[in-house]
Amino acid sequence: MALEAEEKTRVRRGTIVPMRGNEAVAYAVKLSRARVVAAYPITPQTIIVEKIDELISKGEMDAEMIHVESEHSALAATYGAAVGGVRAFTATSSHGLMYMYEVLWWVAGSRVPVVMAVVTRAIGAPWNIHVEHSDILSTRDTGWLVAMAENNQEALDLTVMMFRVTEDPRVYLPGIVGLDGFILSHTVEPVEVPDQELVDEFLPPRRQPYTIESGAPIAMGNIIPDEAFEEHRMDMHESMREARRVIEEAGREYGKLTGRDYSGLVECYKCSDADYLFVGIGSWMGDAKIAVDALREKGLRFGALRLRWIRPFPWDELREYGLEKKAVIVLDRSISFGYAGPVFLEVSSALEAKPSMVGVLAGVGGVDVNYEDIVKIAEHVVSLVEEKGRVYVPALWYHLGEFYPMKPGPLPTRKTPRHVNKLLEELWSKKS
Amino acid sequence: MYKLLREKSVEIRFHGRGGQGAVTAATLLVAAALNEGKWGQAIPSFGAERRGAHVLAFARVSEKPVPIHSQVRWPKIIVVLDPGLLLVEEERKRVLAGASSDTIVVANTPEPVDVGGVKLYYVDATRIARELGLVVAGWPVVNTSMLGALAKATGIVSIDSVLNAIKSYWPGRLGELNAEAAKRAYNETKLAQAEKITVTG
Amino acid sequence: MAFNIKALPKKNYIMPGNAACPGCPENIGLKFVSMALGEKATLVVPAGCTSVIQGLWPRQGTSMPVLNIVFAAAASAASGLSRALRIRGKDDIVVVWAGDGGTADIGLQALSGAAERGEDFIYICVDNEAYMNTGIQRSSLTPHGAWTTTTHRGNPGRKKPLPQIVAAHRVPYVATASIGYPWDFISKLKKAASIKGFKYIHLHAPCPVGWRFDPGLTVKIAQLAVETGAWILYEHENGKLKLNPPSNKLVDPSKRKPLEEYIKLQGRFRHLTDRDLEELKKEIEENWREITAILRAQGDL
Amino acid sequence: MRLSSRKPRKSLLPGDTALADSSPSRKDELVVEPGDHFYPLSIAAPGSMGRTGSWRIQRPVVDAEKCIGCYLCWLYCPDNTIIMREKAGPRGQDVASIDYEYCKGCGICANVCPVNAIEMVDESKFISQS
Repeated sequence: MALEAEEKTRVRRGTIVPMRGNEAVAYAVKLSRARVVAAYPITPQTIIVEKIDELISKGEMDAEMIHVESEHSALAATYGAAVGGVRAFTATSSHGLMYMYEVLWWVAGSRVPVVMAVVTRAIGAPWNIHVEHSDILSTRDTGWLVAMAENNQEALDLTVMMFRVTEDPRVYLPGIVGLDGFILSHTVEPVEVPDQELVDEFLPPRRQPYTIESGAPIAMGNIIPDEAFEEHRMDMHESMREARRVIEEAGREYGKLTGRDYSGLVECYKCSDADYLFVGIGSWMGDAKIAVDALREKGLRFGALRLRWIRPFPWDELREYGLEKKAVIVLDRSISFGYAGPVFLEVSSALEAKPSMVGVLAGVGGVDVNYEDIVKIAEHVVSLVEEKGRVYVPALWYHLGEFYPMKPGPLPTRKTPRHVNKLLEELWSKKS
Repeated sequence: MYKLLREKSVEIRFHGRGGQGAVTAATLLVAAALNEGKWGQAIPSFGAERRGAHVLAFARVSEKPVPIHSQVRWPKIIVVLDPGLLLVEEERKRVLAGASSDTIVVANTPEPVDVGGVKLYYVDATRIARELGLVVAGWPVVNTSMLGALAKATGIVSIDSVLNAIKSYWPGRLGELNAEAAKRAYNETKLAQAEKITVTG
Repeated sequence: MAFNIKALPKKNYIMPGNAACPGCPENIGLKFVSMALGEKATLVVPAGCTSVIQGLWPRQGTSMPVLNIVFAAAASAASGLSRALRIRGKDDIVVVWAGDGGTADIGLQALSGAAERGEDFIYICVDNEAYMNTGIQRSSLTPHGAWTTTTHRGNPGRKKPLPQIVAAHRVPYVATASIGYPWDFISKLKKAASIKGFKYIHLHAPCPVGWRFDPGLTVKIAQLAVETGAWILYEHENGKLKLNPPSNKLVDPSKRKPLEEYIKLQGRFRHLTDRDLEELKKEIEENWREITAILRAQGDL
Repeated sequence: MRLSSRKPRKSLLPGDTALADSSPSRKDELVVEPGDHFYPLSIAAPGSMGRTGSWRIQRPVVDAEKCIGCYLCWLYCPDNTIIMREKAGPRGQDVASIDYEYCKGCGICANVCPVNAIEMVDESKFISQS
């Protein structure tokens, strides 16, 4: 009890500020004392870059901004700065992330800590600037830690935490903090901004395994024998697994300082006693919590398990909460075409498909999904399970209030308008 | 939390035209709510934001935080920044979408207009903005006036909180002017008499 | 400038037994870089021959720190690295060592960005006039008529004027150099190191494997390129152009050795038609005309 | 519609100067701590591609009598396999010698030698001799 009281007194409240998710990330970067920021603007990430530049211009942040000409260069410059021995940050979305994809691998393989924010957005064609998780989930295999915020507070807290976790000698891998485009990036909500002293206490001076600078004739990344390459990959894998312990420690300590505990790789909302479980990532899992309460009022014992971390993967937590459920509903905001949502594939393998499992695809390209929609999804799955017993449905689209199994049967997709087709036919017949 | 959402939270939808400051209005509302120890959230316009286009913003004010980020589909309060949005049938439909019998519309209009039987509070915010010289690039900026009207009509935040939020958002003369607009609108906001309204299907 | 070979540092900056082909011009060039800049040089190397030349982990074949990086990102990684080192109060000379592909083609965007921002490092394009690392495919710096494995009938295009393109960014220092003229290259490196901002040196580097000549002739062919006027040694310092010896004496075409002396030693030009040879000569003549026009405008000719 | 309100709390808007950090930034400390991992790092060392002397087809042989110690071969050798031995020549001049363990036999030294003191000899000759 005495210890608890002592811990409580350590909690130091910050300043509550209404701000957009992107601003929350910018303040986190400032509080983390990043010294180099290199980024290329892309909707909906832009505000992060603008805000950081504003903070630097006003003299509130001691950092240099490198105004690079592309995302490829943004991550490369951020990486160069990190290798040179300073805390460095970048941010992007969608096509920007696709453009820097090869650099992601290079950074992770070199084991130098770098932090990046990914403001999730659909990838074209056609153009769509709204939320989808295809971009962030494509980083899954690159060797970066990947965390996903549910709200703006978490976007700030996870960014500060990410610097600490990535710079821990047990980890030394780069990290991505994801936040949903517009839904968080542009939404204003109260965010408690911790004091600088608190962050300084939480985040030790920068640590990294080596630097590239004069006086040390080492080469990073020259050709390596195949066997050594494989061992290098094995070591990255071990470090990623080790990262979960580091996250738990850092999250607990952050909780002691701020009152906001992030020791869990997942956030569990009423999932212990639940018969049914929602699993998913990102902001809509907040709506899923409301849906859980609404469903419980109707006598259906639901719970919601949000994966706060995608890498390292919360295998143990998923199994602890998910294995014994009647059914697990995985909400996916992106699809691996022809199969299922990426989160479903991950969760399904962890649960060995023991419970009934339904992968629901929804909200792709910014389509609004709220708690009522999630209640509808739940009721549909419950009736499915009651009717058929154990089910395994990798991909069930929920689109504008209706359900569409991927097979059999037609999907409600629009076709090319007739006048466009006609024009195409005309052009084609002229050619031939 | 579902109970909290239904009973202790208010969902608000702002309708304006690009450039009128609907998003800023929603943001200031959050600051005002926070000022009173409440929780608030402002979600900006979804879609291409172009000057003059019909723009939506959403806000939630709640006694305690609500973990929700979806759009507002069933608003308890609808704030209309541009009178024209209630005159064109197609736009009026969008404004009133999801409204129920206990919804309140707070509109910028010199005279009461037909809002399909929903309770209407109105104020001539355009006139107030012009009188105070709150005109940017030829456009009267009515968002702060409408916050004053919102405070009067619904009481979800006090006029003092609105004024504080405005003054800290724009320190100096601009803040004073906008605060004056909010105050005037607060005083001039009227409840439309029921008999004046023609209820349509 | 008097050049005393014996005064050069004796330290082995290039490690014997690295993975360069016999007679490799890149090894020669790297050796001069380290002789000129000593312990302060920190290399950033994009994909290319030098990625391989370093040899196999856990050893590396140069005595300089090397940050290897993906193909298109040398100039941007160097931007970040040099900023960080400056922030930390270090006086390292960050040097990008990139091939013609990494510079003129896939890396051009990052190069242009870094030049425009005025990043503080030296960018060296080691130009062996084709993608040698992947097996002699054409690049935009392959000269007209040259055979490569993707231009079997000779390169139809002509060499991209890269030093001029970089100079158009109004950077403080742009120079050309050749591995056949170490005194010139070393003094240019030293000058570049003394200037703050973005410096660019375009180093001509004949490749025995890709150009099809005897590896013992690397230096000789490099010198012939300059003596015939095919490669011109000059520097742009703060917008002012200056020819360097021996190119300064070759403004008069009659002072130049015949181009054929340079061409005939290289298998890549074996099938050159008379028309192609004329085209190549025209291209070289245009380069000279451009330079002399600038010199005249400056009042230096 | 009226919501109950609790005690007012200090709140600010984005950009409010009260959020500005007035404390001077910490020294730019950097802790280089390797930790226990496999980094793809290499150190400068001879023989990163093995004993490359075995690549040779021809061997440069220096005639110490002819060598004038001009250092040109040393300057141009791509592989730094020429070692200048100071004052070791018959006339007290510096003399070039070759590190055959690594020399790849490219022949540049023979070509740049102004006095033809280096001769390229077929390796097969040395095999038959030994």
